[in-house]
Amino acid sequence: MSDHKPKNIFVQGPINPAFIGESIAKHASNTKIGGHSIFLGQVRADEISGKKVAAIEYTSYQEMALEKMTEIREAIFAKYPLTCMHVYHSLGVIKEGEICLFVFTSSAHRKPAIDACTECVERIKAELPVWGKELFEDEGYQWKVNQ
Amino acid sequence: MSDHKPKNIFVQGPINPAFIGESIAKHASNTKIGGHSIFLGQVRADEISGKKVAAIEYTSYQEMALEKMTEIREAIFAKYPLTCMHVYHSLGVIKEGEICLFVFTSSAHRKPAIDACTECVERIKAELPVWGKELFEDEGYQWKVNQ
Amino acid sequence: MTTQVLFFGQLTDITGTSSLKMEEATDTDQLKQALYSQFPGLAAKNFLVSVNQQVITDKTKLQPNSTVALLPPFSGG
Amino acid sequence: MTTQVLFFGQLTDITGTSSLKMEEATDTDQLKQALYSQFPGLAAKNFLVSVNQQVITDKTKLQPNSTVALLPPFSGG
Repeated sequence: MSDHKPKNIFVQGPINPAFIGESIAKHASNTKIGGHSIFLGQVRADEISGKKVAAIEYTSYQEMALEKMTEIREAIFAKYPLTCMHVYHSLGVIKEGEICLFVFTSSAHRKPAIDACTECVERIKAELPVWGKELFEDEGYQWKVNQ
Repeated sequence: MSDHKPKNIFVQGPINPAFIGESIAKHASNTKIGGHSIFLGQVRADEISGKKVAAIEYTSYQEMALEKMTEIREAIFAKYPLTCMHVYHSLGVIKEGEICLFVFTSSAHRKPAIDACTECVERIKAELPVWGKELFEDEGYQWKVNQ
Repeated sequence: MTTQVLFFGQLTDITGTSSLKMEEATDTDQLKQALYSQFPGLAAKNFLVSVNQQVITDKTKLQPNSTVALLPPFSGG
Repeated sequence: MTTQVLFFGQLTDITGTSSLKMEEATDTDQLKQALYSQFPGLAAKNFLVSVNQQVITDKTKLQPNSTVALLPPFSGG
Protein backbone atom coordinates (compact mmCIF):
# COMPACT_ATOMS: atom_id res chain seq x y z
CA MET A 1 0.00 0.00 0.00
CA SER A 2 1.20 3.45 -0.79
CA ASP A 3 1.45 6.15 1.88
CA HIS A 4 -0.23 8.98 0.01
CA LYS A 5 -3.95 9.15 -0.65
CA PRO A 6 -4.65 7.36 -3.93
CA LYS A 7 -5.59 9.54 -6.90
CA ASN A 8 -9.21 9.07 -7.97
CA ILE A 9 -9.73 7.60 -11.45
CA PHE A 10 -13.50 7.12 -11.34
CA VAL A 11 -15.99 9.40 -13.03
CA GLN A 12 -19.75 9.02 -12.81
CA GLY A 13 -21.19 8.50 -16.30
CA PRO A 14 -19.45 8.57 -19.70
CA ILE A 15 -16.18 10.35 -20.53
CA ASN A 16 -16.86 13.36 -22.72
CA PRO A 17 -14.75 13.55 -25.93
CA ALA A 18 -14.40 17.31 -25.40
CA PHE A 19 -12.76 16.57 -22.04
CA ILE A 20 -10.24 14.39 -23.88
CA GLY A 21 -9.45 17.28 -26.23
CA GLU A 22 -8.98 19.58 -23.24
CA SER A 23 -6.69 17.07 -21.53
CA ILE A 24 -4.51 16.96 -24.65
CA ALA A 25 -4.42 20.77 -24.88
CA LYS A 26 -3.14 21.06 -21.29
CA HIS A 27 0.03 19.22 -22.30
CA ALA A 28 1.18 21.93 -24.74
CA SER A 29 3.04 23.63 -21.89
CA ASN A 30 5.22 20.56 -21.28
CA THR A 31 7.67 20.97 -24.13
CA LYS A 32 9.73 17.94 -23.07
CA ILE A 33 6.94 15.75 -24.49
CA GLY A 34 7.45 14.28 -27.97
CA GLY A 35 4.65 11.69 -28.09
CA HIS A 36 1.30 10.94 -26.51
CA SER A 37 -0.48 7.59 -26.57
CA ILE A 38 -4.18 7.35 -25.80
CA PHE A 39 -6.47 4.36 -25.41
CA LEU A 40 -10.23 4.77 -25.26
CA GLY A 41 -12.72 2.07 -24.39
CA GLN A 42 -16.13 2.54 -26.05
CA VAL A 43 -19.28 0.60 -25.17
CA ARG A 44 -19.96 -1.80 -28.03
CA ALA A 45 -23.52 -2.80 -29.00
CA ASP A 46 -22.72 -6.52 -28.91
CA GLU A 47 -25.34 -9.01 -30.00
CA ILE A 48 -25.61 -11.97 -27.63
CA SER A 49 -28.04 -14.74 -28.66
CA GLY A 50 -30.18 -12.24 -30.51
CA LYS A 51 -30.19 -9.64 -27.75
CA LYS A 52 -28.46 -6.31 -28.26
CA VAL A 53 -26.38 -4.66 -25.54
CA ALA A 54 -27.71 -1.12 -25.06
CA ALA A 55 -25.45 -0.08 -22.19
CA ILE A 56 -22.96 -1.32 -19.61
CA GLU A 57 -23.42 -0.52 -15.93
CA TYR A 58 -20.06 -0.37 -14.15
CA THR A 59 -19.57 -0.89 -10.43
CA SER A 60 -16.33 -1.11 -8.46
CA TYR A 61 -14.81 -1.87 -5.11
CA GLN A 62 -13.48 1.65 -5.20
CA GLU A 63 -11.09 1.79 -2.24
CA MET A 64 -9.38 -1.39 -3.38
CA ALA A 65 -9.36 -0.31 -7.04
CA LEU A 66 -7.70 3.01 -6.22
CA GLU A 67 -5.02 1.31 -4.10
CA LYS A 68 -4.37 -1.12 -6.95
CA MET A 69 -4.29 1.69 -9.51
CA THR A 70 -1.70 3.52 -7.40
CA GLU A 71 0.41 0.36 -7.41
CA ILE A 72 0.04 0.02 -11.21
CA ARG A 73 0.88 3.70 -11.71
CA GLU A 74 4.05 3.43 -9.60
CA ALA A 75 5.17 0.26 -11.41
CA ILE A 76 4.66 1.86 -14.82
CA PHE A 77 6.50 5.06 -13.88
CA ALA A 78 9.37 2.91 -12.56
CA LYS A 79 9.50 0.96 -15.83
CA TYR A 80 9.04 3.69 -18.47
CA PRO A 81 10.44 7.25 -18.72
CA LEU A 82 7.06 9.00 -18.77
CA THR A 83 6.35 12.65 -18.24
CA CYS A 84 2.78 11.89 -17.19
CA MET A 85 -0.04 9.35 -17.14
CA HIS A 86 -3.76 9.95 -16.69
CA VAL A 87 -6.47 7.32 -16.21
CA TYR A 88 -10.24 7.75 -16.08
CA HIS A 89 -12.77 4.93 -15.74
CA SER A 90 -16.54 5.41 -15.82
CA LEU A 91 -18.98 4.13 -13.21
CA GLY A 92 -22.75 3.85 -13.61
CA VAL A 93 -24.69 3.29 -16.82
CA ILE A 94 -22.68 3.99 -20.01
CA LYS A 95 -24.67 3.76 -23.22
CA GLU A 96 -23.51 2.15 -26.48
CA GLY A 97 -21.12 4.44 -28.35
CA GLU A 98 -20.05 6.27 -25.20
CA ILE A 99 -16.50 6.28 -23.81
CA CYS A 100 -15.94 4.36 -20.54
CA LEU A 101 -12.13 4.25 -20.27
CA PHE A 102 -9.48 6.89 -21.04
CA VAL A 103 -5.78 6.08 -20.59
CA PHE A 104 -3.30 8.79 -21.60
CA THR A 105 0.51 8.54 -21.42
CA SER A 106 3.15 11.02 -22.55
CA SER A 107 6.90 10.78 -22.98
CA ALA A 108 9.82 12.43 -24.76
CA HIS A 109 9.74 9.59 -27.30
CA ARG A 110 6.96 7.53 -28.81
CA LYS A 111 7.96 4.04 -27.69
CA PRO A 112 7.73 4.50 -23.91
CA ALA A 113 4.42 6.36 -24.28
CA ILE A 114 2.92 3.59 -26.46
CA ASP A 115 4.25 0.67 -24.40
CA ALA A 116 3.20 2.24 -21.10
CA CYS A 117 -0.30 2.95 -22.39
CA THR A 118 -0.77 -0.61 -23.62
CA GLU A 119 0.55 -2.11 -20.38
CA CYS A 120 -1.64 0.17 -18.30
CA VAL A 121 -4.78 -0.84 -20.25
CA GLU A 122 -3.97 -4.54 -19.87
CA ARG A 123 -3.36 -4.18 -16.14
CA ILE A 124 -6.56 -2.14 -15.62
CA LYS A 125 -8.64 -4.83 -17.33
CA ALA A 126 -6.94 -7.70 -15.47
CA GLU A 127 -6.37 -6.24 -12.02
CA LEU A 128 -8.88 -3.55 -11.09
CA PRO A 129 -11.93 -4.71 -9.13
CA VAL A 130 -14.47 -3.30 -11.58
CA TRP A 131 -17.48 -5.14 -12.99
CA GLY A 132 -19.57 -4.48 -16.07
CA LYS A 133 -23.22 -5.49 -16.32
CA GLU A 134 -24.34 -5.61 -19.96
CA LEU A 135 -27.89 -4.28 -20.12
CA PHE A 136 -29.92 -5.55 -23.08
CA GLU A 137 -32.04 -3.29 -25.24
CA ASP A 138 -35.32 -5.07 -24.48
CA GLU A 139 -34.85 -6.45 -21.00
CA GLY A 140 -32.47 -8.53 -18.96
CA TYR A 141 -28.71 -8.35 -18.60
CA GLN A 142 -25.60 -10.46 -18.43
CA TRP A 143 -22.33 -9.95 -16.60
CA LYS A 144 -19.51 -8.86 -18.87
CA VAL A 145 -16.50 -11.19 -19.19
CA ASN A 146 -13.09 -9.74 -20.11
CA GLN A 147 -11.06 -11.70 -22.65
CA MET B 1 -0.26 2.58 -57.16
CA SER B 2 -3.87 2.59 -56.20
CA ASP B 3 -6.61 3.48 -58.66
CA HIS B 4 -8.61 5.87 -56.53
CA LYS B 5 -7.49 9.39 -55.66
CA PRO B 6 -5.41 9.22 -52.49
CA LYS B 7 -6.98 10.69 -49.34
CA ASN B 8 -5.24 13.82 -48.12
CA ILE B 9 -3.52 13.58 -44.73
CA PHE B 10 -1.76 16.96 -44.70
CA VAL B 11 -2.94 19.96 -42.75
CA GLN B 12 -1.28 23.37 -42.82
CA GLY B 13 -0.12 24.29 -39.31
CA PRO B 14 -0.64 22.47 -36.00
CA ILE B 15 -3.40 19.97 -35.20
CA ASN B 16 -5.88 21.52 -32.77
CA PRO B 17 -6.63 19.38 -29.67
CA ALA B 18 -10.31 20.39 -29.96
CA PHE B 19 -10.35 18.81 -33.44
CA ILE B 20 -9.09 15.58 -31.86
CA GLY B 21 -11.96 15.68 -29.36
CA GLU B 22 -14.43 16.24 -32.22
CA SER B 23 -12.95 13.34 -34.20
CA ILE B 24 -13.47 11.05 -31.19
CA ALA B 25 -17.05 12.27 -30.71
CA LYS B 26 -17.91 11.41 -34.34
CA HIS B 27 -17.27 7.73 -33.60
CA ALA B 28 -20.09 7.45 -31.03
CA SER B 29 -22.47 6.48 -33.85
CA ASN B 30 -20.39 3.44 -34.78
CA THR B 31 -21.48 1.08 -32.02
CA LYS B 32 -19.43 -1.82 -33.38
CA ILE B 33 -16.34 -0.07 -31.98
CA GLY B 34 -14.97 -1.28 -28.64
CA GLY B 35 -11.57 0.42 -28.57
CA HIS B 36 -9.77 3.42 -30.02
CA SER B 37 -6.00 3.91 -30.11
CA ILE B 38 -4.53 7.34 -30.72
CA PHE B 39 -0.95 8.49 -31.20
CA LEU B 40 -0.04 12.16 -31.15
CA GLY B 41 3.33 13.61 -32.07
CA GLN B 42 4.15 16.84 -30.24
CA VAL B 43 7.02 19.19 -31.10
CA ARG B 44 9.66 18.81 -28.37
CA ALA B 45 11.87 21.72 -27.31
CA ASP B 46 15.07 19.69 -27.68
CA GLU B 47 18.37 21.21 -26.66
CA ILE B 48 21.12 20.59 -29.21
CA SER B 49 24.61 21.82 -28.24
CA GLY B 50 23.12 24.57 -26.14
CA LYS B 51 20.56 25.67 -28.72
CA LYS B 52 16.86 25.18 -28.08
CA VAL B 53 14.44 23.98 -30.76
CA ALA B 54 11.58 26.49 -30.93
CA ALA B 55 9.66 24.93 -33.83
CA ILE B 56 9.84 22.35 -36.61
CA GLU B 57 9.08 23.29 -40.19
CA TYR B 58 7.66 20.33 -42.10
CA THR B 59 7.81 19.92 -45.87
CA SER B 60 6.78 16.96 -48.00
CA TYR B 61 6.82 15.48 -51.47
CA GLN B 62 3.07 15.44 -51.18
CA GLU B 63 1.96 13.44 -54.24
CA MET B 64 4.40 10.67 -53.41
CA ALA B 65 3.56 10.79 -49.68
CA LEU B 66 -0.16 10.44 -50.37
CA GLU B 67 0.39 7.48 -52.69
CA LYS B 68 2.58 5.84 -50.05
CA MET B 69 0.04 6.58 -47.33
CA THR B 70 -2.68 4.91 -49.42
CA GLU B 71 -0.45 1.84 -49.72
CA ILE B 72 0.18 1.82 -45.93
CA ARG B 73 -3.53 2.29 -45.24
CA GLU B 74 -4.48 -0.63 -47.49
CA ALA B 75 -1.82 -2.89 -45.96
CA ILE B 76 -2.98 -2.08 -42.43
CA PHE B 77 -6.66 -2.63 -43.24
CA ALA B 78 -5.72 -5.97 -44.83
CA LYS B 79 -3.77 -7.00 -41.71
CA TYR B 80 -6.06 -5.79 -38.89
CA PRO B 81 -9.87 -5.88 -38.49
CA LEU B 82 -10.32 -2.11 -38.15
CA THR B 83 -13.54 -0.16 -38.41
CA CYS B 84 -11.61 2.99 -39.32
CA MET B 85 -8.26 4.74 -39.41
CA HIS B 86 -7.55 8.47 -39.63
CA VAL B 87 -4.16 10.12 -40.17
CA TYR B 88 -3.26 13.81 -40.08
CA HIS B 89 0.25 15.24 -40.51
CA SER B 90 1.11 18.91 -40.22
CA LEU B 91 3.04 20.92 -42.80
CA GLY B 92 4.64 24.33 -42.24
CA VAL B 93 5.99 25.74 -38.99
CA ILE B 94 4.79 23.89 -35.87
CA LYS B 95 5.87 25.46 -32.59
CA GLU B 96 7.12 23.60 -29.49
CA GLY B 97 4.23 22.01 -27.56
CA GLU B 98 1.99 21.87 -30.65
CA ILE B 99 0.66 18.64 -32.20
CA CYS B 100 2.13 17.68 -35.61
CA LEU B 101 0.88 14.08 -36.07
CA PHE B 102 -2.47 12.46 -35.23
CA VAL B 103 -3.03 8.75 -35.92
CA PHE B 104 -6.39 7.31 -34.84
CA THR B 105 -7.48 3.67 -35.23
CA SER B 106 -10.69 1.98 -34.06
CA SER B 107 -11.74 -1.64 -33.83
CA ALA B 108 -14.23 -3.93 -32.08
CA HIS B 109 -11.43 -5.00 -29.73
CA ARG B 110 -8.45 -3.22 -28.24
CA LYS B 111 -5.58 -5.29 -29.63
CA PRO B 112 -6.10 -4.65 -33.35
CA ALA B 113 -6.66 -0.94 -32.70
CA ILE B 114 -3.46 -0.63 -30.64
CA ASP B 115 -1.28 -2.75 -32.96
CA ALA B 116 -2.54 -1.01 -36.10
CA CYS B 117 -1.93 2.44 -34.60
CA THR B 118 1.64 1.56 -33.58
CA GLU B 119 2.43 0.02 -36.98
CA CYS B 120 0.96 3.01 -38.80
CA VAL B 121 3.09 5.46 -36.77
CA GLU B 122 6.25 3.44 -37.43
CA ARG B 123 5.54 3.26 -41.16
CA ILE B 124 4.70 6.98 -41.39
CA LYS B 125 8.02 7.88 -39.78
CA ALA B 126 10.03 5.43 -41.91
CA GLU B 127 8.31 5.62 -45.27
CA LEU B 128 6.61 8.97 -45.88
CA PRO B 129 8.67 11.53 -47.78
CA VAL B 130 8.34 14.25 -45.13
CA TRP B 131 11.18 16.33 -43.72
CA GLY B 132 11.44 18.31 -40.49
CA LYS B 133 13.68 21.35 -40.15
CA GLU B 134 14.36 22.12 -36.49
CA LEU B 135 14.37 25.88 -36.07
CA PHE B 136 16.41 27.15 -33.12
CA GLU B 137 15.14 29.76 -30.70
CA ASP B 138 17.89 32.28 -31.44
CA GLU B 139 18.86 31.60 -35.03
CA GLY B 140 19.89 28.78 -37.31
CA TYR B 141 18.40 25.34 -37.82
CA GLN B 142 19.27 21.72 -38.27
CA TRP B 143 17.56 18.96 -40.23
CA LYS B 144 15.65 16.55 -38.01
CA VAL B 145 16.81 12.91 -38.01
CA ASN B 146 14.31 10.16 -37.14
CA GLN B 147 15.52 7.40 -34.84
CA MET C 1 -16.47 -10.29 16.74
CA THR C 2 -18.04 -8.73 13.67
CA THR C 3 -16.84 -8.99 10.07
CA GLN C 4 -18.08 -6.72 7.33
CA VAL C 5 -18.68 -8.75 4.13
CA LEU C 6 -18.94 -7.16 0.68
CA PHE C 7 -20.30 -8.79 -2.51
CA PHE C 8 -19.65 -7.55 -6.05
CA GLY C 9 -20.72 -8.17 -9.62
CA GLN C 10 -22.74 -11.29 -10.34
CA LEU C 11 -22.44 -12.47 -6.71
CA THR C 12 -25.00 -9.82 -5.76
CA ASP C 13 -27.49 -11.71 -7.97
CA ILE C 14 -27.19 -14.57 -5.46
CA THR C 15 -26.95 -12.63 -2.20
CA GLY C 16 -29.46 -9.93 -3.10
CA THR C 17 -27.30 -7.48 -1.17
CA SER C 18 -23.90 -5.88 -1.60
CA SER C 19 -22.94 -6.04 2.08
CA LEU C 20 -23.80 -7.71 5.35
CA LYS C 21 -22.26 -8.29 8.78
CA MET C 22 -21.26 -11.74 10.02
CA GLU C 23 -20.62 -12.63 13.66
CA GLU C 24 -18.41 -15.34 15.14
CA ALA C 25 -16.17 -16.15 12.16
CA THR C 26 -12.54 -16.15 13.30
CA ASP C 27 -10.96 -16.99 9.96
CA THR C 28 -11.84 -16.81 6.26
CA ASP C 29 -12.65 -20.53 5.95
CA GLN C 30 -15.25 -20.31 8.74
CA LEU C 31 -16.65 -17.20 7.10
CA LYS C 32 -16.95 -18.89 3.69
CA GLN C 33 -18.73 -21.91 5.24
CA ALA C 34 -21.20 -19.58 6.95
CA LEU C 35 -21.82 -17.74 3.70
CA TYR C 36 -22.32 -21.01 1.76
CA SER C 37 -24.95 -22.06 4.34
CA GLN C 38 -26.76 -18.76 3.97
CA PHE C 39 -26.36 -18.55 0.14
CA PRO C 40 -25.92 -22.06 -1.32
CA GLY C 41 -25.53 -20.63 -4.85
CA LEU C 42 -22.20 -19.04 -3.87
CA ALA C 43 -20.42 -22.39 -3.61
CA ALA C 44 -20.60 -22.91 -7.37
CA LYS C 45 -19.18 -19.47 -8.16
CA ASN C 46 -15.66 -18.47 -9.03
CA PHE C 47 -14.35 -15.59 -6.90
CA LEU C 48 -11.33 -14.22 -5.09
CA VAL C 49 -11.43 -13.20 -1.44
CA SER C 50 -9.84 -10.05 -0.05
CA VAL C 51 -9.32 -9.10 3.57
CA ASN C 52 -8.98 -5.39 4.17
CA GLN C 53 -8.48 -4.88 0.41
CA GLN C 54 -5.67 -7.42 0.09
CA VAL C 55 -6.43 -10.51 -1.95
CA ILE C 56 -5.57 -13.60 0.10
CA THR C 57 -4.49 -17.01 -1.16
CA ASP C 58 -4.71 -19.08 2.04
CA LYS C 59 -6.94 -19.22 5.09
CA THR C 60 -6.50 -15.96 6.96
CA LYS C 61 -7.31 -15.06 10.55
CA LEU C 62 -9.84 -12.28 10.95
CA GLN C 63 -9.41 -9.37 13.33
CA PRO C 64 -12.40 -7.53 14.83
CA ASN C 65 -13.91 -5.23 12.21
CA SER C 66 -12.11 -6.85 9.29
CA THR C 67 -13.67 -6.23 5.89
CA VAL C 68 -13.87 -9.29 3.66
CA ALA C 69 -14.88 -8.95 0.01
CA LEU C 70 -15.91 -11.63 -2.50
CA LEU C 71 -14.63 -10.64 -5.93
CA PRO C 72 -15.86 -12.40 -9.09
CA PRO C 73 -13.67 -12.09 -12.23
CA PHE C 74 -13.00 -8.44 -13.06
CA SER C 75 -14.54 -6.95 -16.20
CA GLY C 76 -13.64 -3.28 -16.22
CA GLY C 77 -12.53 -1.22 -19.22
CA MET D 1 14.21 15.62 -73.76
CA THR D 2 13.45 17.39 -70.52
CA THR D 3 13.45 15.95 -67.01
CA GLN D 4 11.90 17.70 -64.04
CA VAL D 5 14.16 17.36 -60.99
CA LEU D 6 12.93 17.91 -57.42
CA PHE D 7 15.07 18.40 -54.29
CA PHE D 8 13.87 17.99 -50.73
CA GLY D 9 14.99 18.56 -47.14
CA GLN D 10 18.65 19.31 -46.55
CA LEU D 11 19.48 18.87 -50.25
CA THR D 12 17.85 22.24 -50.90
CA ASP D 13 20.59 23.78 -48.73
CA ILE D 14 23.05 22.68 -51.44
CA THR D 15 20.97 23.33 -54.56
CA GLY D 16 19.35 26.56 -53.36
CA THR D 17 16.22 25.50 -55.22
CA SER D 18 13.55 22.84 -54.83
CA SER D 19 13.19 22.14 -58.55
CA LEU D 20 14.88 22.59 -61.89
CA LYS D 21 14.73 21.20 -65.41
CA MET D 22 17.55 19.14 -66.93
CA GLU D 23 17.99 18.49 -70.66
CA GLU D 24 19.69 15.59 -72.42
CA ALA D 25 19.81 13.03 -69.62
CA THR D 26 18.49 9.69 -70.91
CA ASP D 27 18.90 7.70 -67.70
CA THR D 28 19.22 8.33 -63.96
CA ASP D 29 23.00 7.81 -63.89
CA GLN D 30 23.55 10.49 -66.51
CA LEU D 31 21.22 12.75 -64.61
CA LYS D 32 23.08 12.22 -61.31
CA GLN D 33 26.42 12.95 -62.99
CA ALA D 34 25.05 16.17 -64.43
CA LEU D 35 23.68 17.17 -61.03
CA TYR D 36 27.02 16.39 -59.31
CA SER D 37 28.79 18.66 -61.81
CA GLN D 38 26.37 21.45 -61.14
CA PHE D 39 26.19 20.91 -57.33
CA PRO D 40 29.39 19.19 -56.15
CA GLY D 41 28.10 19.06 -52.53
CA LEU D 42 25.40 16.57 -53.56
CA ALA D 43 27.92 13.76 -54.13
CA ALA D 44 28.64 13.48 -50.40
CA LYS D 45 24.97 13.30 -49.45
CA ASN D 46 22.85 10.28 -48.69
CA PHE D 47 19.59 10.19 -50.65
CA LEU D 48 17.16 7.96 -52.51
CA VAL D 49 16.06 8.64 -56.07
CA SER D 50 12.49 8.35 -57.30
CA VAL D 51 11.27 8.40 -60.89
CA ASN D 52 7.65 9.44 -61.22
CA GLN D 53 7.18 8.90 -57.46
CA GLN D 54 8.58 5.36 -57.44
CA VAL D 55 11.84 4.87 -55.60
CA ILE D 56 14.34 3.13 -57.91
CA THR D 57 17.19 0.85 -56.95
CA ASP D 58 19.06 0.58 -60.27
CA LYS D 59 19.84 2.82 -63.21
CA THR D 60 16.54 3.66 -64.85
CA LYS D 61 15.80 4.99 -68.35
CA LEU D 62 14.06 8.34 -68.42
CA GLN D 63 11.06 9.10 -70.62
CA PRO D 64 10.31 12.62 -71.85
CA ASN D 65 8.81 14.65 -69.00
CA SER D 66 9.85 12.21 -66.29
CA THR D 67 9.97 13.64 -62.78
CA VAL D 68 13.01 12.63 -60.76
CA ALA D 69 13.22 13.44 -57.06
CA LEU D 70 16.23 13.31 -54.71
CA LEU D 71 15.00 12.24 -51.26
CA PRO D 72 17.22 12.56 -48.19
CA PRO D 73 16.34 10.42 -45.13
CA PHE D 74 12.74 11.00 -44.08
CA SER D 75 12.03 12.74 -40.79
CA GLY D 76 8.28 13.18 -40.56
CA GLY D 77 6.10 12.66 -37.51
